[in-house]
Amino acid sequence: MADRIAEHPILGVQEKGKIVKFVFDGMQIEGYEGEPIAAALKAADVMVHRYTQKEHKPRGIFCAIGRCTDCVMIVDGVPNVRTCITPLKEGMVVKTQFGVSEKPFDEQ
Amino acid sequence: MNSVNDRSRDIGPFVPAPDDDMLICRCEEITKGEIRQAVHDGMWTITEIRRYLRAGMGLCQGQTCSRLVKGIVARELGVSPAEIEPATSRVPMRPIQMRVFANEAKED
Amino acid sequence: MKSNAEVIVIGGGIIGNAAAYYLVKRGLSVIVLEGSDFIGNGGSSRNGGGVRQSGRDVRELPLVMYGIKNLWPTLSQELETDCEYHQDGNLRLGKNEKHKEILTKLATNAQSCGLDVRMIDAKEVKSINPYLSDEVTCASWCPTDGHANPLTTTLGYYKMARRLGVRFISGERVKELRMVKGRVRKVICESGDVFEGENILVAAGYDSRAILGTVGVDIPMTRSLLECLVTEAEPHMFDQMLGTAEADFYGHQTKHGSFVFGGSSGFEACNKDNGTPISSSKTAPCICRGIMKYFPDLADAKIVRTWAGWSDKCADGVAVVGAIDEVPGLYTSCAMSGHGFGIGPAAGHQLAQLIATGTTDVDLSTLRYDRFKAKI
Amino acid sequence: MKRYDLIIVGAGPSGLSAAIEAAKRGLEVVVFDENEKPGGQLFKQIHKFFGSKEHRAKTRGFVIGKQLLDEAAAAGVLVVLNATVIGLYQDKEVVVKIKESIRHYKADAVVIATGAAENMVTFKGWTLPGVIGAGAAQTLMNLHGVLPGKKVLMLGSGNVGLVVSFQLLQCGCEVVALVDAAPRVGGYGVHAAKVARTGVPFYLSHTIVEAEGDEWVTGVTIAQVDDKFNFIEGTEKHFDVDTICLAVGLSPMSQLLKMAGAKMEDNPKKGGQVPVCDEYGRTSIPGVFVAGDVSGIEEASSAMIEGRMAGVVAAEYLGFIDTESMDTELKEMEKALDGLRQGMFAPKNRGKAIDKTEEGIDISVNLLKRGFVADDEIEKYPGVTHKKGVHPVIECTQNIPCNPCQDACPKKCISIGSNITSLPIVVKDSECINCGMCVASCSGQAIFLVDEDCGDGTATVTLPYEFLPLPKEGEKGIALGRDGNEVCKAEVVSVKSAKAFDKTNLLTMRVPKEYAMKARFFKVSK
Repeated sequence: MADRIAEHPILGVQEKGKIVKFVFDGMQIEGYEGEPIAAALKAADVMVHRYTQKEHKPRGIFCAIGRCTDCVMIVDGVPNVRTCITPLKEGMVVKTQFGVSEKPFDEQ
Repeated sequence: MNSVNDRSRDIGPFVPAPDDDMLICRCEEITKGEIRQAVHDGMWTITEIRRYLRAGMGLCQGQTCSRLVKGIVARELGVSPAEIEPATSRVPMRPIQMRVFANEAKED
Repeated sequence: MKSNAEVIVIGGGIIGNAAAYYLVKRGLSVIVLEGSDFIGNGGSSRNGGGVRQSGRDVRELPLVMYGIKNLWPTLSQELETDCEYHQDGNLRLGKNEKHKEILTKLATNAQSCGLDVRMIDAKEVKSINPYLSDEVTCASWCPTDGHANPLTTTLGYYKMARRLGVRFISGERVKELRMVKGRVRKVICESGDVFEGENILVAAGYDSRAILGTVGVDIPMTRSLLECLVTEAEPHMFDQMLGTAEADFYGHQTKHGSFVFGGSSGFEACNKDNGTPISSSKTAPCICRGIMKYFPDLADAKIVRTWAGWSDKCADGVAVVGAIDEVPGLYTSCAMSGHGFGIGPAAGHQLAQLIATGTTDVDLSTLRYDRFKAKI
Repeated sequence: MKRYDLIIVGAGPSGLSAAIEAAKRGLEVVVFDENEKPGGQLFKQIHKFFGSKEHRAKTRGFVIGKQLLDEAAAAGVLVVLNATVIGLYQDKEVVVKIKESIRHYKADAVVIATGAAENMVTFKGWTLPGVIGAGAAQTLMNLHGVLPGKKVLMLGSGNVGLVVSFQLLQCGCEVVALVDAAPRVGGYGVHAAKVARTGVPFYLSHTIVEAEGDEWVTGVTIAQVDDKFNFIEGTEKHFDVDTICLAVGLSPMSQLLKMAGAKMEDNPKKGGQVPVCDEYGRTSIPGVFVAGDVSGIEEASSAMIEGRMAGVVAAEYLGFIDTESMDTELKEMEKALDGLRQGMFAPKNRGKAIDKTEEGIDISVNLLKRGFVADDEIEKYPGVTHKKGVHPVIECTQNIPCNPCQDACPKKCISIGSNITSLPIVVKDSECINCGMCVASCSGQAIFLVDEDCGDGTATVTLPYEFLPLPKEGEKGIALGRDGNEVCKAEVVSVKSAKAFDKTNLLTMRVPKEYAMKARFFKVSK
């Protein structure tokens, strides 16, 4: 969680609540309960959330407020979940999305 | 008759441009060149562009690209962007799961 | 600006565009007048995309079968547009005995016209579409039915017709038709523009009634609201077109992966509108509940868009297509009763042939404008 | 179906303001907001606001957000969060997604206060992860406490681009450049100056050629553009960055109104597609009102007044107040709104190139082109004077509607006068007591306390400092000029933090006296 702001000159130390564990593409990562999944991934330096259907191009956070839908991933088996507005829960299984599938393109 | 309605008005030939491969609609992966070509195929309104190309018809429903598409169409037609009617807005304002949409809460 | 043509087509929907395309291909000059600001803005862009024969009234069957045999299979190449035509069959689903009765009757009638359609049981339904719920107990199965993308098909016709020189004008609402020396000839628009044609084809959906009325022709029809919705793209599940015995629910998965479903809430007949076809707050949730009963797996799919459109419903539920003999030079294709998309290419094609040559490949006599008789 | 007097869509500055005014007048009000937290953009705005007292000037955005929420609660407003309005149907039926279900509500009046969405620009690689909206950067750092990136390039010199650049610096990111295709800085000069003096280079008439990287952004190339916005060959510059932030304007989020059948117009002055409405937010649909950015892009300060107006107008529409008292109240609010819509950045001046201040002084060319007022320009402005002992130096060089500084000084050393956009002046023969209130009160961080000659060959400069870690007394470092370049060595004399300063620390540094009017920022030596 290196990319967290420990103390902010104006906002001070932010209360973040409980640390929970979740799984991203098989790796165990920690984040704060209730924060957006995308925030937890960003703090863990995860940049790519999905690869696009047609061009297979990487995408990540873009608007961070649930409008652009670039940051969608497969969360607990459901595709197209907007990770920037979906709260993180203990034990969530988050996967990179390939098109609309969790399978890489060469396996689809 | 306004300049958008006479679909036989001469707008000149389609001239390929170096940035035709620029992605405009992030959701549906539609390029600038495809949009420009569609204008030359007669799609002179945002509504027709959406229906013909799916630009702006993806998960975000054009919230990111509509302004960009409008600019491209206007330029191709030689009119001001204000003359180009934006696409219709439709329910739901944000993607909503079928089971949630189906679940009408009882009076409270 | 040229405002004369051999044919003036009123209505820039699938039928008007298809007729314009086939007419210009035959060498006729054509002007298409579209009342809204957008080409293909009526039922053509607001339907469920079905291209089917099964479940139809036998009077319509020859025309739609003609289209499916001769036009649809090569349409994408012809229009240089991906019409996303899939001929993977149509399942018309039933859940009870009453449904089974309706479906059986429809199937028997269609068989008499030579259509390959038959009743299948729950087990066979599941083998064709394993995602369907156990509530489905029977279905009619027509393997030559299918679906296509109404948006690209309609605009594909437009694109090609325009390319071949058809003049299209949008935002041009027709006020009235006028006779000149015993033939319909003039088209007067609300803008004040006047167009003249040796032949006039009215294919303007429900508005056709008012337009035809200006030369004393009335086709008994009402306008009813149809509502549809579409999901985000989902992994590929199935390719069939789906419908139900009571025609209250229909849809398919598109090439893009999204599911398009249409349905009703039961309030369509007395729907309140604001002058545009506007979705009601009750219908989309109702369609969702309907879908989930048939496809429990789709519960998590997200709806990204809903829309509504008016269908021009004929008094007897069957389209009116052909020449209006009593008004020389006048043709129509209207009161399509919700079947306009699948039938559209064939209707446009046959009308073009009729206007150009005076003959048709398909006998259109069952679809005449003057077939309506009182019940006793 | 549950029916409210007033349903408000959006719990941002305008929506909450409308709710407060309406509820105070007896309406049963509910506010729906799709976000997890209320306040709209206010909770991402950590800078002090401009304006005057009635506009809550010198208060930070997120604090204003809290104040509004408290006021709304006190007035009996129901604020429902995580509540996405998915449709506005006929008969003012609002369908809301709340948790795992949808709910139908009716209202006798509706205020749409949905705010704005960010515009985007395209360039090669603009879809790469690491290219983000400025709003995304704000959301990540100010709401979620996560760094948006380590090395960032900002595209856009409007107020959003400038403010977010400063916020990025505040949370420890490096901003490698601030770039804009326009030939002039679009936002307030004071916002630009506070970024420039930390050492961020401004590249006006430049834009992004390409975001580089295979999987995510690893670098960016910019180039100069001509007056037709075409790249000029040979002017390319490369920066190693991990993040590119886009701040290229906002568009009203007016889709709900279009859906409801309100008459719309495309108005470039208002930022795009907006409902046709009168000055109080009445749309073409009786009983449907708008307020804030959805009816035209402006600042949060004006959005709050527009919201209040809509609340009052809705109260009158439903018969909770009479027309006469509505008119009286609207008149007051109009005055307040009018006050904000003055100065060179007023909506009416949008797109105009203004070269002189109201006082007839030339606008700094360097400020517009490079983000800072040059040393040889600064003496022209009335806030910059010289005298013996500690005195304020007010580097406020553009007419903006803002006046907290004149009230901040207990000794009345600073005057703006009755015209809120006038440049502040140092009152002649006034006596500065070095209290620092002016420095902390200036939302533009443009006031410095300078003792030009301490008698020992040194001078002291007190500057606003909102970064961590706070330098300590005696710490040695480097003084940077207005342009962000090193000018001389400096030593921290004191760092004052007081509650009244509201998180703006006052850092006093000692520099050789010849740099008294040049040194404007303190950097710790590495």
